[in-house]
Amino acid sequence: MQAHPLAETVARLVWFLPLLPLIGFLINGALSLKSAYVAGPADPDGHDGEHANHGEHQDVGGHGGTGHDAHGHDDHAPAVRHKFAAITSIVGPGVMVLSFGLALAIFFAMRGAEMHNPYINTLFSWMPAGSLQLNAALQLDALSMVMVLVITGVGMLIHIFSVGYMQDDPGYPRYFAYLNLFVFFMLLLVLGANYVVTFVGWEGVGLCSYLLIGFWFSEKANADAGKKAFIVNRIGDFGFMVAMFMIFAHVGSLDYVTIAERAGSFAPGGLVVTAICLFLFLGCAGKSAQIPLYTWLPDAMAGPTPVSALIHAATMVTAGVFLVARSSMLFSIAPVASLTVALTGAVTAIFAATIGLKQWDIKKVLAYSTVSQLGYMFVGVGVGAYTAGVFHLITHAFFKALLFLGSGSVIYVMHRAYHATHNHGDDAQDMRNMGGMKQFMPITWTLMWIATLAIAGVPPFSGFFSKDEILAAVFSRAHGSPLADATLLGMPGSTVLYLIWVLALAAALLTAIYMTRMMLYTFHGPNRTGDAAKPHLAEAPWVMTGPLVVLGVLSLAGGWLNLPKVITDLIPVGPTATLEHWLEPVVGAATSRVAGGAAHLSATTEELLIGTAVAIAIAGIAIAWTRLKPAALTTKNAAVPATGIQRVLENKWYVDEAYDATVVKPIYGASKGVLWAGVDVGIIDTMLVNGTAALARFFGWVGSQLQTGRVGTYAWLLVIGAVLVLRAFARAS
Amino acid sequence: MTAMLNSMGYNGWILTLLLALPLIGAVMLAVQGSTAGTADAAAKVSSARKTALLFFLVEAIVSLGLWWSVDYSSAEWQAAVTVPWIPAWGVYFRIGVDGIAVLLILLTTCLMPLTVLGSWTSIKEKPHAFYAMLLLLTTGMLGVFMSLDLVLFYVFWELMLIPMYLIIGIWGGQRRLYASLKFFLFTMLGSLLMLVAILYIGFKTAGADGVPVFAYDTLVQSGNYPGNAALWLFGAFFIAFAVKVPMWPFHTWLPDAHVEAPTAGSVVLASIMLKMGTFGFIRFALPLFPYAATHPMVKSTVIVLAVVGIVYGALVSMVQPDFKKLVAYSSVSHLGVVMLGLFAFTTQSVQGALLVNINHGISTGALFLLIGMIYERRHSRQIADFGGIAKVMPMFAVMLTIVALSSIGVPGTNGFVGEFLVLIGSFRTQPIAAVISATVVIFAAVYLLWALQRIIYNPLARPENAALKDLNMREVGLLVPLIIGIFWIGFYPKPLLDRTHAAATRLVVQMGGVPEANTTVATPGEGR
Amino acid sequence: MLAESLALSAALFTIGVVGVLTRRNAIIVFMCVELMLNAVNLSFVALSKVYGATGQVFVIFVMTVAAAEAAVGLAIIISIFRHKKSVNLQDINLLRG
Amino acid sequence: MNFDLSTPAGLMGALVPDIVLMVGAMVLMLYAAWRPESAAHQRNVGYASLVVIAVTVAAVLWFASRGLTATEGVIAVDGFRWAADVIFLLSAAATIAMGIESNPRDRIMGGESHVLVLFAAAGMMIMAASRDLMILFLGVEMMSIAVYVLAGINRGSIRSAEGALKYFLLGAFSTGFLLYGIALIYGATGTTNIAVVGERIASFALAGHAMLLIGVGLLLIGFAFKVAAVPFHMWAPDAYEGAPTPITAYMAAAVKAAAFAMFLRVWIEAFLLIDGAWFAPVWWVAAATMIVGNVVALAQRNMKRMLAYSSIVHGGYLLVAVAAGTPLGSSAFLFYAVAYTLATFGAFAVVSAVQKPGEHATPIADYDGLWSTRPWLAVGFGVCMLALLGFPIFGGAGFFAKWYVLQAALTSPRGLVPLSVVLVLTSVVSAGYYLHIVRVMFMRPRPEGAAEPATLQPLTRMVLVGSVVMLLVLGLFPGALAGWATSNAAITPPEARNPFPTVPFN
Repeated sequence: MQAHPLAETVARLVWFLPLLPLIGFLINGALSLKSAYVAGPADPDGHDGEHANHGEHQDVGGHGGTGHDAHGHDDHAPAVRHKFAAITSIVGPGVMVLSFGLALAIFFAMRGAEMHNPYINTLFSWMPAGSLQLNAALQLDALSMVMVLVITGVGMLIHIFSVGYMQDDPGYPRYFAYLNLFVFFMLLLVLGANYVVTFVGWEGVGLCSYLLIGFWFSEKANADAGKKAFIVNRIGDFGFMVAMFMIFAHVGSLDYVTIAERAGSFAPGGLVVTAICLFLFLGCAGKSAQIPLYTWLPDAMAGPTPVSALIHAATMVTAGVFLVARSSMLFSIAPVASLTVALTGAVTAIFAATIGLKQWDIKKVLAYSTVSQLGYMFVGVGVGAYTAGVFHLITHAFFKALLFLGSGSVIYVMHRAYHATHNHGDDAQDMRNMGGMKQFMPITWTLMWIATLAIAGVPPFSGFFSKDEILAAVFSRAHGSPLADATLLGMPGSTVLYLIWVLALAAALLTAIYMTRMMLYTFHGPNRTGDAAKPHLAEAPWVMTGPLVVLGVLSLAGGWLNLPKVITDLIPVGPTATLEHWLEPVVGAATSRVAGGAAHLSATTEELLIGTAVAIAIAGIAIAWTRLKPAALTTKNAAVPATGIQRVLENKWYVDEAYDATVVKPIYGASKGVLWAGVDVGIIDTMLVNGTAALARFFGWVGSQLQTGRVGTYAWLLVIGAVLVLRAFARAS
Repeated sequence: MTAMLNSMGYNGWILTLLLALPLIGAVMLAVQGSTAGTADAAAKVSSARKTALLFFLVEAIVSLGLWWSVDYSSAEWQAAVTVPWIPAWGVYFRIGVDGIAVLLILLTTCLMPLTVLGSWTSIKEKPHAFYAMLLLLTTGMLGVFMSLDLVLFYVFWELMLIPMYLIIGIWGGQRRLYASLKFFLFTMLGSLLMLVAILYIGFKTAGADGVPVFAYDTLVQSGNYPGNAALWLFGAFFIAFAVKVPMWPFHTWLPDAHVEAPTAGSVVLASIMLKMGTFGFIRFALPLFPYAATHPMVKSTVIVLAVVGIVYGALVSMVQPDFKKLVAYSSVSHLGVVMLGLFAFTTQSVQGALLVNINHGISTGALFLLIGMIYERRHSRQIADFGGIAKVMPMFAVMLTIVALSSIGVPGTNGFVGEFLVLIGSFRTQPIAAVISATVVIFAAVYLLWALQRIIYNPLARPENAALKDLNMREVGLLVPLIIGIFWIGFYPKPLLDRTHAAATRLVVQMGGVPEANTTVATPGEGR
Repeated sequence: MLAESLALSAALFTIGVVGVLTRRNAIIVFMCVELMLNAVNLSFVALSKVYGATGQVFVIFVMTVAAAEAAVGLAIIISIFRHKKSVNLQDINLLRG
Repeated sequence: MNFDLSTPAGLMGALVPDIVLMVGAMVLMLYAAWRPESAAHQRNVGYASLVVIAVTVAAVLWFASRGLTATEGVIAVDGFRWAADVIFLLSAAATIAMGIESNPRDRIMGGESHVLVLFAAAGMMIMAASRDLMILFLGVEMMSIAVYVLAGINRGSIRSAEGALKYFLLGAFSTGFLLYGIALIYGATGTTNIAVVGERIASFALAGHAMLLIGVGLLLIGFAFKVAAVPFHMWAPDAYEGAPTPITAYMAAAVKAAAFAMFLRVWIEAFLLIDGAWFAPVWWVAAATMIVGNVVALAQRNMKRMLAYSSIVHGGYLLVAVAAGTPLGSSAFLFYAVAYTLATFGAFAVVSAVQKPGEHATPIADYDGLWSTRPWLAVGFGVCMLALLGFPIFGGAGFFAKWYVLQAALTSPRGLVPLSVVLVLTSVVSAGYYLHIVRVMFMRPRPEGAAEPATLQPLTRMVLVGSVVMLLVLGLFPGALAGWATSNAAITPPEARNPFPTVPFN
């Protein structure tokens, strides 16, 4: 075969994309270890050299310093910059800048090149075992390119933001080490040329999120959150693995390209492919926090805010969506599975939105909104609108990153204020302690509003376009598509799709409401910080605000990436469906396969749909604006406990508690009580093993008792034996 | 490299040398010990450990040549030696290796120096005897991996027993007497039944002269035993090996032995001795009795036991208060994976099983070494006694985290590669078992991360922990090779897989499976 | 004639056995043993009527041996008596278990 | 044909080694009685006895090396006999060597103790040689009477006397059964010549003959008593515990070996054809012996009693070889006897070293932490224990001994696989007490104020070192011993009619 058009371009350096962050990780990791490690005495047991050397530790993990999100840390530790701060500040974001630059270069190379099939860059043979030939190979195509751009781009911004946000943290190099490592794995995930390389990234990002959530690990809560995230993700990964097993068993390969070629061998809608897709989706549900595996994401807010922005909003959590898009060749021939994906997404969207309504911790609000928005994306990819899903993924990356970073600088400011006034009682993240921040940080306020309108789906902000496209797709698929013909849980596909559509709209309404609520409580109304702290409130430094501005622009203009035809017909503002064309070679076939005979929506219908969506968004904002009274809000400490449904929502429908009671506790109890104490110690060890030994010893005792020492006994036994022997012989005669 | 080694006739003498060196070392230590009568304790310790380390290092270095000198694709035994021992009884000193054996031998030779370093300061009583025992043990273990004569194999098999018994019983913890005897009796019960079986087949294949035959190859070729006999014989071998593996429900000696043994003992036990069991299956039980091994009843039983072991071991280790016990039960789980892979009889699963063998050796060995390090500082293995020590022992925390991740099987570490191959291979023949076993990825994360959190994370509550010192240079140094191994196998397992492919394929074929050549699936759009 | 004498010797032998089992005095027990030996002698003698001299020779041997045994046995019993001032086998049970 | 046993001269010639020993013993007996008792005197007698043994051994070896044969007759002239003789004589030598040093401590000043060992040895040689039930009876009694006395030789100790009494009474009792058995066999076959008995069973088809079978049964009972097989073993622990330590070793090793030598010869030469009758009883007795012996040994807290039960157990293992009833069985016996004798004497040498002077008790607790005070003593004892356990390398020849017995069992035409399984399973039980000793010596701390065991005296040390080294060497290179055992296994009269029906492996 002739060389691939990209083979001779800069694209052959694609492996530098992940390599750069990896280098960053190694450097920063080395620095943080070097600063922390003090060699122990030669003989650890010997009681020599009692010199205490703990004070010298630079990063001893999460104690002291300015762990903004870490509640109740001690503030008396002087805010001293890490001795390697300078190097880290250059290396950490630096590698991201380079990586982003390379990504752009490759992107333009691709724009130039005429490519029909993805460019595979095989690094080395990884796991050769018989017919299973796994290569460490990277796959460059439209989809992975888009993801790379988002990851490196947004990632770069967030790295820069972190320089300011984490500046005083004793774990500064460690933080950037983890962050770089995360980017490395994330790029591996999206660039992988087969499921296993993707899986490496998949688990790797999970690992990094574990490390970063538990970054201030001296807080049990943080460590718990990290562990929870990893374990819940592992439940998903179990599904992912099983899916891989099945694919290999039936296709004989795990390379995307090969699978795409051989996907025809599956019976469309057949049991096997459906099972594969459902198992895959289990993995996605874990990674992308969908019902039933979403519970880890809100807890994940225990990590530093930039982490929440990068990992738990912009990139990692969207991996599930990416995976479905990546596996479109399979999902598109498994309608039932696709419907399941979409329905789960819709339900998650509405469910998370309800919880978002009553959260007070600003980050928790955003967390649930993220869950909800991810649900939206799954609705998109579920109904086979892969472009729409990815589109929403991108816009969401912009505005949700913006929201998180914005909230981050708010928290930062709040915290700075509390820190200056030695106030440890109050929670720097609780909206009830904020209020009226717009007067102190107008830039942030503006940018946050942009993001809010975007997420609420108000034109012309980016979110509007992506969300609308998804809704339109759902609506259009409801007739004549294979999905409509399939049945899920006894319901005809079309019914399910309409249901999904309704749920999605409802979710949109709630989204508008809780986002407005957040803005009101945070930025509007009177300030509740307390008079002592007030003078210390001011805009965050530019190293933090700068990235916000960039993201603001993106959230505002992101929609131009994929303007729907109906809009461009009305007002020719830009190119039509750019993204759709871009992704066409990757997901085009699958999309049309799912769309099947579904009639394309008429312009009027579409305009109607758009109208509804916008109306709902506006309505939501209006409701919140009119019904909520920031002025009436009291500070957290003064707040009265909520009651009724509000209480239920504040406690997130008690899902965590339910899981704990139905899954965690039973398994633990059974393992301890039944398996260990019962089977292992009780039956096997005590009864069988030691029992046998005891029995032997008992018989020994009996035997030695027979040895009475009296000749009479001995003679008797002798004679009895003799009789027995003689009987045996007599028998023989 | 290969050429250079061949020019030295390396393959001719290496195996014998590997067996002899430790013996010489043991004798030297015995002499040292009895002559150094009056020297003060410290001097004794240092002299003993230096000698031991020297011998182990030499052993490790000379053994490395096997990596290149052996032709892994050949069906012949490599570096083979045959010397008559008791010809009248058909017993010969027959040794030789294949890819599987070489990897395990290298694992052994490379791990032993680390165990010496791991005991560097912790063994203060009777150091000479201790290290002599370690050396004897090494000969025994290497012998098992090399022997191609069933009697020789049995002798080496038992040879391991006494040193380990003494190591646990003399230098062990509080309940060492119970643990050591339990270990001994479990193993002996199995091995004596195996002895009967060995004799039986030896005489069954005896020639006209009535001299029994114990040559491995001959027995494998002429291995046609009447159905029931085959089942009984396999049963005898099975118990011997299942106890060593250990398979559920023959595992209960393991937690006790591990917990009571000194660090070096635990490391050797977990990293190498447990491999004896699986190796026994690969080398002897399966090829000798293919009929029995592939008998549906037998196969399903083993698979079920393996799966039970996997899940059960994970669940039970989750609730262990003692870190060493936790790791011990996790071994039950991991070795269950190996057994599953072996009895799935596919190229991937068998190669994966062999890899898990090695991985478990590295990861669990490292875990025990780390436990030994904090035990030396804190004199406790109770997880509850720790917490937040990442603050005072950052290096320790990093090492423990890496090792734990490899044991969990996070991609990029060795643990993933092995488990993945086993499971994906097993799924092809044993889908249900594979799916159930795949839950190990969840449970492993649960028990290890939870333990990790309670040890190195969480608040640094206890004052005695706040005074802990971080690892010293020796400890870091002895961990580094293991860490390297973890990532090397994680990122580039190809060399190992290439070395086991031929042997694994042979086994699969013997078990009536289809051989799979290393054939790449053509990937269109390939960039070069 | 042969059958009767064999039966008699069997009877005597049994009596000897029963004696050994029932009596408690070392001397008497030993005498019962002697009785058994002589019972056997009786069968030898009886049988030698059929097969010739061998049996009778055997009897001579047995008597000799029995005498030697008696000598040793009595000596042992005496040495026990020295220690315990009793030859009741019920009292002689220091060694047991 | 070197000896014509029908002529007195030929008979004498064939008995030269035995006669040498007996004459020497008689002379020494006079010499012993000639001087008043004293430590020095008993030592001199002891050395003299060693000399006599040396001479006898020389004679035996000379005969053996000549590969002499004889006509059919009352005694056998074959390798088996010579091989067995060597074992008896060496154990006798070891016993005397240990006795010379331990007797003074036990206040046994009579030189006759050594002489009696010689007489017993003579009896054993007769037993191994006899090919006529009459001679056999003589040999048994000659040995037994001497050993009765030896058991009670420590006149100062009531325990010694008690043990002797029990041994004597029950021994005489069992002699009754043995003798009655001989009588009935004589009655059934009309001969006391073992070979002829065998021939007549074959030619007159006596397989189902009640009198014969009852006779064989009684004979079996007599033999089972001598080898201390369950349930005829009850005397053994008491007698062993009561006797002076060297004598215990002698009883455990030589007496048992002699009994088995005779057992095998009679069984193979005379009763191979009626194995249908005796196989089941022997099987059961063997199984019972292995099980009961091992299990009861677990309960022992006294070293000598523990070793007594262990010797019972090994009798059980050897019964398996008897049950095999093949040349492999008898060669297995020879090999086993050597290994077992070495291990036993090694063990008892240590016991006599650790035993507190003048004290009778030998509690296992005395061995606590022996390793920390007397490392090499502990190591030696450990080797003996592992040898008795049948452990390879560390246990030396013990492993191959057991291995050889298993060989015999598995190749036997009578299908002894189940019995072999019983054997190995009970061996696992035996690990329970053998390893307990190892553990006591190596893993327990030496209790404070525990008396330092006396340093080994030269002869005892020689016995200990000798047997341990032999064990280990034979454990690494058993080939020679195995060859010796095989070549001397065949218990065949001259003009060989092969008594073993060659049966293909089942």
